Order: sequence, then C-alpha cells, then structure tokens
Amino acid sequence: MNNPQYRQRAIQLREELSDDYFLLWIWDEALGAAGKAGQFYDVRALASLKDSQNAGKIPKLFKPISIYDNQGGRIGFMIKKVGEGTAALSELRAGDLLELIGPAGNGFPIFQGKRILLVSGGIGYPPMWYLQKELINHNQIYWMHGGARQGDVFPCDEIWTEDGSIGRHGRVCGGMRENIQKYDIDLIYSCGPMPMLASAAQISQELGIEHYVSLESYMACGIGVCHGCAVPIGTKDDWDYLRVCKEGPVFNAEEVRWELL
Amino acid sequence: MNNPQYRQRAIQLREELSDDYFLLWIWDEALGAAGKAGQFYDVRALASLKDSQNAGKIPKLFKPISIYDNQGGRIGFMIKKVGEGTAALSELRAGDLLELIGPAGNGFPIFQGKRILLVSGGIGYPPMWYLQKELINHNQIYWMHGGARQGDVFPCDEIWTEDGSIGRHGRVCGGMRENIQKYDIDLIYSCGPMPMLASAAQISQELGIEHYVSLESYMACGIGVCHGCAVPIGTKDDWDYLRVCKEGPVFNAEEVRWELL
Amino acid sequence: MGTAIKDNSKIRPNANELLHSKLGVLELKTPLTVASGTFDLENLEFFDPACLGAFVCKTITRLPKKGNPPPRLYETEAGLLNSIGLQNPGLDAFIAEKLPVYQEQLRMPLIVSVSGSSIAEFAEMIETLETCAGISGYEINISCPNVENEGIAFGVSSEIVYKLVHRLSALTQRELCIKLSPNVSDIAEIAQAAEAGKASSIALINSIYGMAIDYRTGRSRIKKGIAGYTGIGIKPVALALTHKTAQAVNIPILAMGGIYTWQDALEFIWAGASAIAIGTANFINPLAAPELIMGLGKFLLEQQLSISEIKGKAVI
Amino acid sequence: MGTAIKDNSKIRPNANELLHSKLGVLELKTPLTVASGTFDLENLEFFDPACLGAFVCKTITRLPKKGNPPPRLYETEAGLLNSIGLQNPGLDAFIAEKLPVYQEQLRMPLIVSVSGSSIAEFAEMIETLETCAGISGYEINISCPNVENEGIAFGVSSEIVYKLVHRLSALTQRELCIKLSPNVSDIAEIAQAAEAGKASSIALINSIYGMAIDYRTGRSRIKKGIAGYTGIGIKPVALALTHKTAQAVNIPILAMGGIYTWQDALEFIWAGASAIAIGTANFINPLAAPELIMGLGKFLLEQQLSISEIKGKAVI
Ligand SMILES: Cc1cc2nc3c(=O)[nH]c(=O)nc-3n(C[C@H](O)[C@H](O)[C@H](O)COP(=O)(O)OP(=O)(O)OC[C@H]3O[C@@H](n4cnc5c(N)ncnc54)[C@H](O)[C@@H]3O)c2cc1C
Ligand SMILES: Cc1cc2nc3c(=O)[nH]c(=O)nc-3n(C[C@H](O)[C@H](O)[C@H](O)COP(=O)(O)OP(=O)(O)OC[C@H]3O[C@@H](n4cnc5c(N)ncnc54)[C@H](O)[C@@H]3O)c2cc1C
Ligand SMILES: Cc1cc2nc3c(=O)[nH]c(=O)nc-3n(C[C@H](O)[C@H](O)[C@H](O)COP(=O)(O)O)c2cc1C
Ligand SMILES: Cc1cc2nc3c(=O)[nH]c(=O)nc-3n(C[C@H](O)[C@H](O)[C@H](O)COP(=O)(O)O)c2cc1C
Ligand code: FES
Ligand code: FES
Repeated sequence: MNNPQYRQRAIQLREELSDDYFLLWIWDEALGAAGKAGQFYDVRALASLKDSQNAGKIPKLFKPISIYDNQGGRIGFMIKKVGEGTAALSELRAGDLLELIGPAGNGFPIFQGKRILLVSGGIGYPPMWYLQKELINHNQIYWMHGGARQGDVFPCDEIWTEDGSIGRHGRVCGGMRENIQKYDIDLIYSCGPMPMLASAAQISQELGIEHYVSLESYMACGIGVCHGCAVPIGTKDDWDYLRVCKEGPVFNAEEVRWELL
Repeated sequence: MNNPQYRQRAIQLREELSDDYFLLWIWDEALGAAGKAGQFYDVRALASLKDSQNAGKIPKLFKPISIYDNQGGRIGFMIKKVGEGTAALSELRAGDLLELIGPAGNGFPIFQGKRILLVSGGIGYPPMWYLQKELINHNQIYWMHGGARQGDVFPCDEIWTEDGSIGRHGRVCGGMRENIQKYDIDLIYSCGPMPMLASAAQISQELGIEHYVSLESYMACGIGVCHGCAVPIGTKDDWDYLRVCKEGPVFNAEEVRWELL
Repeated sequence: MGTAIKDNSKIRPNANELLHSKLGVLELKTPLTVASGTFDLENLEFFDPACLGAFVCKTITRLPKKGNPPPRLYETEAGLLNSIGLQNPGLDAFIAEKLPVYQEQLRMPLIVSVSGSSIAEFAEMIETLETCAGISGYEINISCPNVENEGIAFGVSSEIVYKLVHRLSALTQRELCIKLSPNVSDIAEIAQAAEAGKASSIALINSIYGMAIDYRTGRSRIKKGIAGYTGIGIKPVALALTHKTAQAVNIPILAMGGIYTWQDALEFIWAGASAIAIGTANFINPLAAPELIMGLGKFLLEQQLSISEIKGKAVI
Repeated sequence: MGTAIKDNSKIRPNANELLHSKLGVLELKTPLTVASGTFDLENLEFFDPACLGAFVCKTITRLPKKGNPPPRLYETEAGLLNSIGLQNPGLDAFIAEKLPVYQEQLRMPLIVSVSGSSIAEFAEMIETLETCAGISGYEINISCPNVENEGIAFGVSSEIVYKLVHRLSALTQRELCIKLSPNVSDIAEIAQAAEAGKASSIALINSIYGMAIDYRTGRSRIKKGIAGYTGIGIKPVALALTHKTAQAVNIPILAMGGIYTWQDALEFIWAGASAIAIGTANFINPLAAPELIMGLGKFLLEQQLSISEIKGKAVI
C-alpha cells in the first residue's frame, strides 16, 4: 500500500472526551498494518455526502485527521470540532460510515536510544499518542502538552494551560528550555498550531537539538495532486514549496522556512 | 391583512395520503380569517433553513402551496413531494416549524346560483377542495379529477387516471364536454398542469363558458416584487406579463395567452 | 493612539454611530440597502425599515418593457438564475403611480435605478426625474445581462461609460451611482471611466451570465437560454471584483452579490465597500435585512469598530 | 428516420458505443477527462482508469515554478478558491521524470497542459515536446488566474490568441486544445480567434476570479488575495460560456467548471461539449469519475442516445 487508498468503514466505537473532543474507532486489519505514527487520513462523514446527494446540498472537502492510535487494525481518531467538516464528523455514532483516504503523508522518523521531548499543543496531541507508543521501549520520553484551558489538555508528563485552569500557567513552549536541560534532551518532536511550532523550532535551533515538526495546512486533495497544502522547505537560499500531505506533514524543524509562513 | 405576512407556525398534525402526498395542518386564527380559496402561501420547512445555518449548507427558496382547507384558523396544506423543496416539507412532523409568507395571490372569484364544473389534475386538487366548500351552499357542483395513476387521485365526483388503474381511463379533459352537456354547466374552475389547463381552456372557449384557471409558475419572491413568475395575460393584441403570485394565480382562461406559454 | 484619546474612547459609541456610513453625497443610517429588482414595499411588511440605509427600486426604462417570456427563474445548487428582462411600466407610469407611493411610505433615501438604450435616452430620463421631488439619487444600470441594449453594449466599453457618466453628472447634484457588470475583462478600467466622468459612487455587481439545462430533455431551464446568475454562488466573484475596484477608484462602492448574512457583509466592507445590498437573500430569508444589521451592529459594538474604520482594510 | 434504419436499430448499441466521442484529432473511449491540476496518478488508485477518455496533466512551464505563498486554498459555501500559481518542476524535469511514468502507466491519451510567458516560449515548449513520444495533444493554458504572465495577458486579447495559436498549430499534428479564461467580456470572440489560428479544440473554463475574507480579522483567506474560484458554484457560468462558445465555433469543446455528476455532464453535452472534465469534484468525491461514467452510460443506454446525438442539441 504505497499510495493512499479510498475506503468506507463503519464506526465501531465512539468515545466522548472533554468539551468538543471525541474519539472515533474503526477496524481494518490492512490499514492497521500500513499506518505509521505521524501519518493521517483524509476523512469525511459519509452521512454528509449522502445528505447532499439526497437533499441537493453541496458536499464538502475531506479533512486531514492524524492516526491517534493503531492496535493492529483497531484505528482511532481523536477529533476536535472546530468548523463544518469536524462538526459533521462529530455527528457520527457507532455504526455510521466514515470515508477515509489514506494512510497519507510521511510519518515521523523513528529512533532508538534517545532522550526525547514531545511537545504538543491543542489538537497536536493525537499523533503524539501514537508516536510515544512507537518510541517508548527504546527511548526516554518526556511529554509536554499545552492548551487554552482545561478542556484542551490530556494525559502526559507535564500540562500547561493558557488560562491556568489546570497544570502550569502559560504556553507550553515556556517550559521547553527548562525540561531540555533537566532531562538532557537530544531529540524533539512537536505538533500543534503554527505559532507554537515556530517558537519550539527557534528554541531547538538555538540549542542545536534535532527536531521534527508535524505541520498543519488547509488541504483539498490530501494525496499530493493539487499542491494546495504546500509550505516552504529548504535552506534560506534554496527552498521549495513541499506538500504537507505528501512530503510532510513531518519536516525537520530546521528546514521549515518559518519566516515565509 | 392586505399584503402577505411572514410567520413561523408549528405543525399541529400531519396526515399521510397516498404515495408522495401528505397533509400538514397549522393553527392561526388571524390567517384563518384572511385566506381565500385559490390563495396560497409561500412555505418552507424551517428545519431546512436551520440546517443550512448550522452546517453551512445553502438555504433554498420558499415554495408556493395552495390553501387546501381553512376551518377558521385550522389551515391545511396538501403537498406532493416532487423535488427538493417539497422533500424538505415532507420531512416535517407535528411540532416542527413551518415558515409561511402569505396569504398570497388573488383567489377565485365566488358566484352564486351557478352550475359549476371543477376540473383538477394531480396537485391541482388542493385549491379545489377549499373552493367547493366555499361554493357548495349556493351552487350546483360537479367535480372531475384526474391523475397519472391511483396514487394521484382523491375524493370527487368523477375520477380519471392515465393508466386506468382506477376510475375512467384517460385524461380528465377527455370527459369535459360530456359533463358540460349533461349538467348544463355555465361556470368552470380548473387547476392542474399547464397542458391540461390549456386543453380545458380550449374547450370552454369553444363552448363559450366562463372559466377561471389557477396557473402554476416557478417563483422566487412569491409576493410580487421580482416579476419572475409572470405569464402573458390579455387579448391577442394587447397583453402583458402579469405575476402569478400577485395578479394571479387565478386568471380568466380566455385572457391567458396560451400560445405564448 | 495616545492615552488622551484612549481616555476619551471610554465614552463608547453606540451601534447607531458605528453603523453610520456615507455613499457619495448620501448619509446612510446603516450601510445596508437592497438590490434593484429584488425588493419592494411588500418586503417592508416583514420588518422595521429602520435597518435600511437607502432603498433602491426596480430598474425603470423610458418606455414600458414587457420583459422576457417565461420561464424566467430557476434555482441552481448555489444561487438563482433570472431572466426578467427589465419588465417595468416605464418612466411616465413610474412617476405617476410608483413615485408618489414611495414618497409617502419610504422613511429613507430613495435611489431610482434607470436603464436606457442610448446616452441621449439616459440623459432625457435623468432630466425628467430631476423635476421630481423625493429622489435622493440614481443607480445607472449599464449591466443587465437579460436585455440587449439597442446598439451599444454600455457596460463593457470604458469609453462609452465615460461619455455617459460625464453627460449625466452634469445634469444632477444627487447621488450618481454607476452599476457595473461583472461580465467584463477588466472591471477596474470601467470603474475608473465612471469616476473620471464624475460618478459619485459605483455599484457592483449585477448578475453574472449563467445557464441551466434540464439534463433529461436538453431544454433550457430559462426560456431565453442564457440568464443572470445571482446568490451565494457568486459571492467569491463579487468580493474579488469589489476588492479590485476599491484598489482602482476613490469614489465609494455599493457592493452586492451573494450577501446573505452579516458575516458576508463584513467581508465586502473589509474589501472596500461603503455600503452593501442584499438581493437574492431577500427571497431566501425574508428577515435577511434586519438580521444582517443586528449581527453587524453587535459585531461592531463588541469590537468597537465603525464601518469607516474597517472599510477597505482587508489584510492581504 | 426511415423504417429500414429503424429495423437496423434493433441491434441496440451498447454503452461503450454510445459513450464514444471525438475531440479534434482524438478518439475518446468516453467523453470524460480530468481538469489540469486536480488529478494525477494518485487518483487512479481509487478506480479503474477505463472510465476516462483522456488524461490531462498539471500545467507545465518552461522553467520550474515555485508557486504562490500559502495559504493557497479555501473552501467557500459552494466551491473552492485556489492560488497554486502553477507550481511545477519545469519542462525539462517533466520530460525526464514525469513523462516516462505517464508513458508506462497511462492506458489512455495523454494531453500535456503547457503555459508560457511569450509566444516564442510557448513555441519552444511545443517544439521540445514534439520530440517526445507518448503525447497525444496539448492543452494551451492561457487562462490561469493565479500568475501574471510577463508582459502579455494572453487570454483576454483575441489578436494575441490568434497569433499564438497560428504559430503553434504549424508546429504539431497532435491535438491542440486552447484553454480559455472565463474572465473576459466576450469569450466567443476569443474562441473564434483560436479557431481561426487552427486550434483543433477549445477547453473551457479555467477558474473565475474569486476571493474570501475572514470576517473577524479582515485577513484574506488566500495569501495572494484574489484567487481562482472553481466547483459547483461556477457551473451555471461555465454552462453559459460553453453554450455561447458552441454557437460561435465549429471546433469541438472540452467543457469543465462545476461538473460533479452525470447529470451535470449531460447539461454540458446538450450545451455543445464533445468532452467534459471533472476538476474540483475529484476532491469532493474520489469516485466522481467512475460514478459519472456509470450514470452517463446508463442514461444513454436507456434513452438509446449517443453523445454525438445530443451534443449541442439543447432546446432554447
Ligand atoms: C496532517 C494533519 C493532521 C491533523 N490531525 C488532526 C487530528 O488528529 N485531530 C483533529 O481534530 N484535527 C486534526 N487536524 C486539523 C483538522 O484537519 C482541522 O481542524 C480541520 O480540517 C478543520 O476543518 P473544519 O471543516 O471542521 O473547520 P473549518 O471550517 O475548515 O475551519 C474552522 C476554523 O479552523 C481553522 N482551520 C481550518 N483548518 C485548519 C488547519 N488545517 N490548520 C489551522 N487552522 C485551521 C479555520 O481558519 C477556521 O477558523 C490535522 C490537520 C493536519 C493538516
Ligand atoms: C399558486 C401555486 C399553488 C400550488 N399549490 C400546490 C399545492 O397545494 N400542493 C402541492 O403539492 N404543490 C402545489 N404547487 C406546486 C408546488 O409549488 C411545486 O410542486 C413546488 O414548487 C416544487 O418545488 P420542489 O423544490 O419540490 O421541486 P423542484 O426541484 O423545484 O422541481 C421538481 C420538478 O417539478 C418541476 N416543477 C417545479 N416547480 C414547478 C411548478 N411550479 N410547476 C410545474 N412544475 C414544476 C420541475 O421542473 C422539476 O421537474 C403550487 C404551485 C403554485 C404556483
Ligand atoms: C429577480 C432579479 C431581478 C433583478 N432585477 C434587476 C434590475 O431590475 N436592475 C438591476 O440593476 N439589477 C437587477 N438584478 C440584479 C440585482 O440587483 C443584484 O445586482 C444581483 O442580484 C446580485 O446580488 P445578489 O447576489 O445579492 O442577488 C436583479 C436580480 C434578480 C435576482
Ligand atoms: C487546485 C487547482 C489547480 C488547478 N491547476 C490548474 C492548472 O495547472 N492548469 C490549468 O489549466 N487549470 C488548472 N486548474 C483549473 C481546472 O483545470 C479547471 O479549469 C477548473 O477547476 C474548473 O473546473 P472545476 O469547477 O470542475 O474544478 C486548477 C484548479 C484547481 C482547483
Ligand atoms: S492537499 Fe493537494 S497536494 Fe496536498
Ligand atoms: S414570484 Fe416574484 S413576482 Fe411572483
């Protein structure tokens, strides 16, 4: 399975998390064998397409959602309702059909024997969950997660909230230097909103630590044909627009031309 | 209440008729006092608008639906599901909200002491029901109704179906001359698809019988402002486009320029 | 902003002040007007007219116009096709019958939309209307897609637009708003011609050429074939043309095309519109106008921003 | 039709025969192709390519093109805004890397979409491509709304279009399809210029200028501001322009713009298209292409009509 495939799968289980977050689980052994941490699926609530065909309403684009968990075919998505597409997904219940295109993207590079810092913000949490499962046996991991308020944070080693409602008060990057020193970090993975990733990248660059970021981007095709999701990647003098859905979503933080974003 | 008003009213009762036909009843005393036979409302399922505001879907036009019955405020609509707008209406159940603009249009002129033939086809039935209640005490009435098949016909004096599944076999206009002679008809009202009305008009004109038709037309505003529903009305040499929603839907059959439709 | 001004700003302006706008020589209580041909007194039964800053009537022509044969309407997936063909009773009947009713009933500026088949006819109509009281301005419709103008395609030639506007601007002190067609290669050029001719504002956009066919029978849904396309589906186009025009001229813009909600209205104001109009939305939501002004007023109040502060300030 | 022929017709043609079409010098197994920039080999993972009559690749330019800064995409109520800016690896990389893969994997005619910044550059590119095997035709893109062509706005001047096409048609026997812009006053005039220059077909429409703004912040949803608008919301416009062009020229038309379903496809064929392409629909429904051909084939079979029998037969 080199290229993303199109499938429809029934929701096996739906779990409510805090506020606008929820989990959708599907079952597909072949997909379970294929998906890597950091990869994602372009997903859509099939109901929304059926609605549109029956009632003459207009169908909408698929939305990229990371693989949150993969237990050999039991695949989980952790989703936050933020707009139309995720709202349609939030209506799904067990038994409803999910449309999937994927697995898409490159995924995180996997190492062994490292002292790793995971930094996630808001909806950057799901790919990190899958990633830490992949890394846990052969690395030391410290995971920091931040969000706007209590409803945006989830289990990890260190929690930050912007409103101070739980965990440490402030933005998660604020605690990065301290932890890098404390745990003698030599590898960073991060995922979250762009400004957070940019701050994190600046810190790792200053300290000279290897750092992989998973970037967000608005997508149309999600499979590399439209070039709509491109971001500037390369050196200051020699960069190109690479596709988040194909060459990404994971890039070396050093190579992302943050100043052009 | 001279001009149409905008209202939202809960469905009090919904009744299933044959096939795609159903009845919706609302309650509004003021509207009950106002509506005349032959008038109509521009209606829409409020749910369809709410859907669109919540899910970013695109709301659609109101649809003209005749007053089928009016019992001093208990107002009934008899609707056939043919496309999107009527499909949205067909989803409504008791307690759901209906949007209404009306009463709109001129309504049928009412006479006394006449021998009347009512001719209706398909979804031309509803306004005739209200009309015969208005006429019944002071006139003699014979009502012919035709439809494609059994599911399209409803109680009246003489039923026609195109497939012969019930009643007489053929188109309802085929029996007009016979009945006009038999009952010595001196006034005709008709409502139904355009080709049927055109045939009926030709018959009444040949026989020199006064004849009022209620015309169909695609509408946008339904209240006389857009001129979208216009039909050619007048004499052969001096006609104008009049609005079905304002000067109509009832016109003198003789004045409709059928040849231009 | 200095601290002195910050202190003053504690006297928070109310929604009415924030909603105030100007279109050329007209002061508008709100930036909201209605699109010609989609709104009339009947609509004012549905809500309090105070939400409207001005009223634009259906286009009138010198002589009565029968309009196009039916069917004239068809609703597409994302908008409306119309082929009215400027049906109207003509200038004389308008002045004798419609204008007095407007004068009596309207509590806001009346803008009369006019269309002509030659510069001379346009001028004659304006001269006649200048003799009538109760008119605050004119919308010069050189952009109806549903009639062939005898001889000249007014809306597509900047030269003719300049000549026409130059002639008309000499005839009136009232608001002179030129309504442009989107069906052109370069709307900025046409808008500049109107500005050079001393138009006091620009209205845009009129309907876009559109069509629909019954896939089963091949029959055009509209009798005349090509029609005018309006509604939510044209919003991105109208917004692009508003932005383009705002970059090209200094006179104010009355923008329309797919505006259904206050959020839509804000997009056009950011892009450079001084006023906005709702057209097709009037058919879709009879309360579109008051809901738009309620939402817009609330937003401006929350943000403590006025129309003039956000007008044309889109970040690109 | 005489009775003799009626008798023959008892041998009912199958869907394959009914779906057959011709675009200039190309025989198409089905009238369905894909819109440049919206489809690539990745999509062929989703369905059997036999439903496609031809394959049109993403536009290539002489030199590599970086493309426009992000964000490049935004979905509107009824369509999509894009501002890709013709990002592509350039002609040499295309020939060295992409073309061999197409030659190996495609089981259908390949149409290469090209764009240039001058007539000379266009000609140079065609001359180079003429030396390559495995190419059935060219789509000459003179209509991308997201790049400023250095010096000349190709798509809007019929004179330049004539010169360009005249020059290119002398260079090739392959299909020469000119892709027109909808952002012009008179598309028929441009199409006629292409026909006079000996184009073998016309493709239309490319994206329409469109824009969207975040109503809260005033920030353009697309970094560059004005973008290209595509999808269901432009269907009525594309259909009108297809009809207009079909009335104006005799060469065949490859139509696109908001085609999502077989019913949409039929509208365009009635209006005069010999072939149709799906663009944005590929993003909305990965199975849009096979579903379109299934539906179209079923309809033609039921009605016992072929593409050529309904092409351009719209009733107006
Ligand atoms: C590779 C990748 C993996 C992702 N994984 C997950 C995941 O596991 N779980 C999850 O809940 N979400 C994930 N996201 C984000 C998710 O795709 C978006 O939240 C979703 O596309 C929003 O669509 P919508 O239609 O609900 O909202 P829209 O109506 O599109 O937007 C609502 C709001 O969100 C903003 N927005 C929309 N898309 C994005 C975006 N891509 N980046 C930043 N802001 C945006 C809009 O500007 C708007 O303000 C991922 C995104 C990417 C690119
Ligand atoms: C004055 C008046 C009174 C009416 N009273 C009733 C009534 O009491 N009950 C009732 O069920 N219907 C009535 N109708 C017809 C009803 O308005 C249409 O069936 C409805 O507008 C169809 O809308 P739609 O969105 O469901 O279908 P659409 O999607 O609009 O159309 C579905 C199909 O019906 C055809 N169609 C749509 N509208 C019309 C029309 N107005 N005339 C002919 N063909 C059309 C279309 O071409 C298409 O083939 C009345 C119409 C008028 C003008
Ligand atoms: C039914 C209808 C009739 C119209 N009549 C006129 C008209 O007489 N004069 C005019 O300048 N514009 C007319 N228009 C165009 C509108 O004024 C407006 O420019 C257009 O509808 C775009 O706005 P919208 O998308 O909000 O409807 C008409 C539009 C419609 C839908
Ligand atoms: C993301 C995207 C990229 C496109 N790139 C190109 C291109 O490179 N060359 C071209 O001629 N047209 C390009 N187009 C235009 C399409 O080929 C097509 O003309 C347009 O999208 C209209 O069709 P649709 O409404 O079916 O999408 C692009 C369109 C989109 C949406
Ligand atoms: S979303 Fe189309 S290339 Fe990435
Ligand atoms: S539907 Fe608008 S005037 Fe009748």
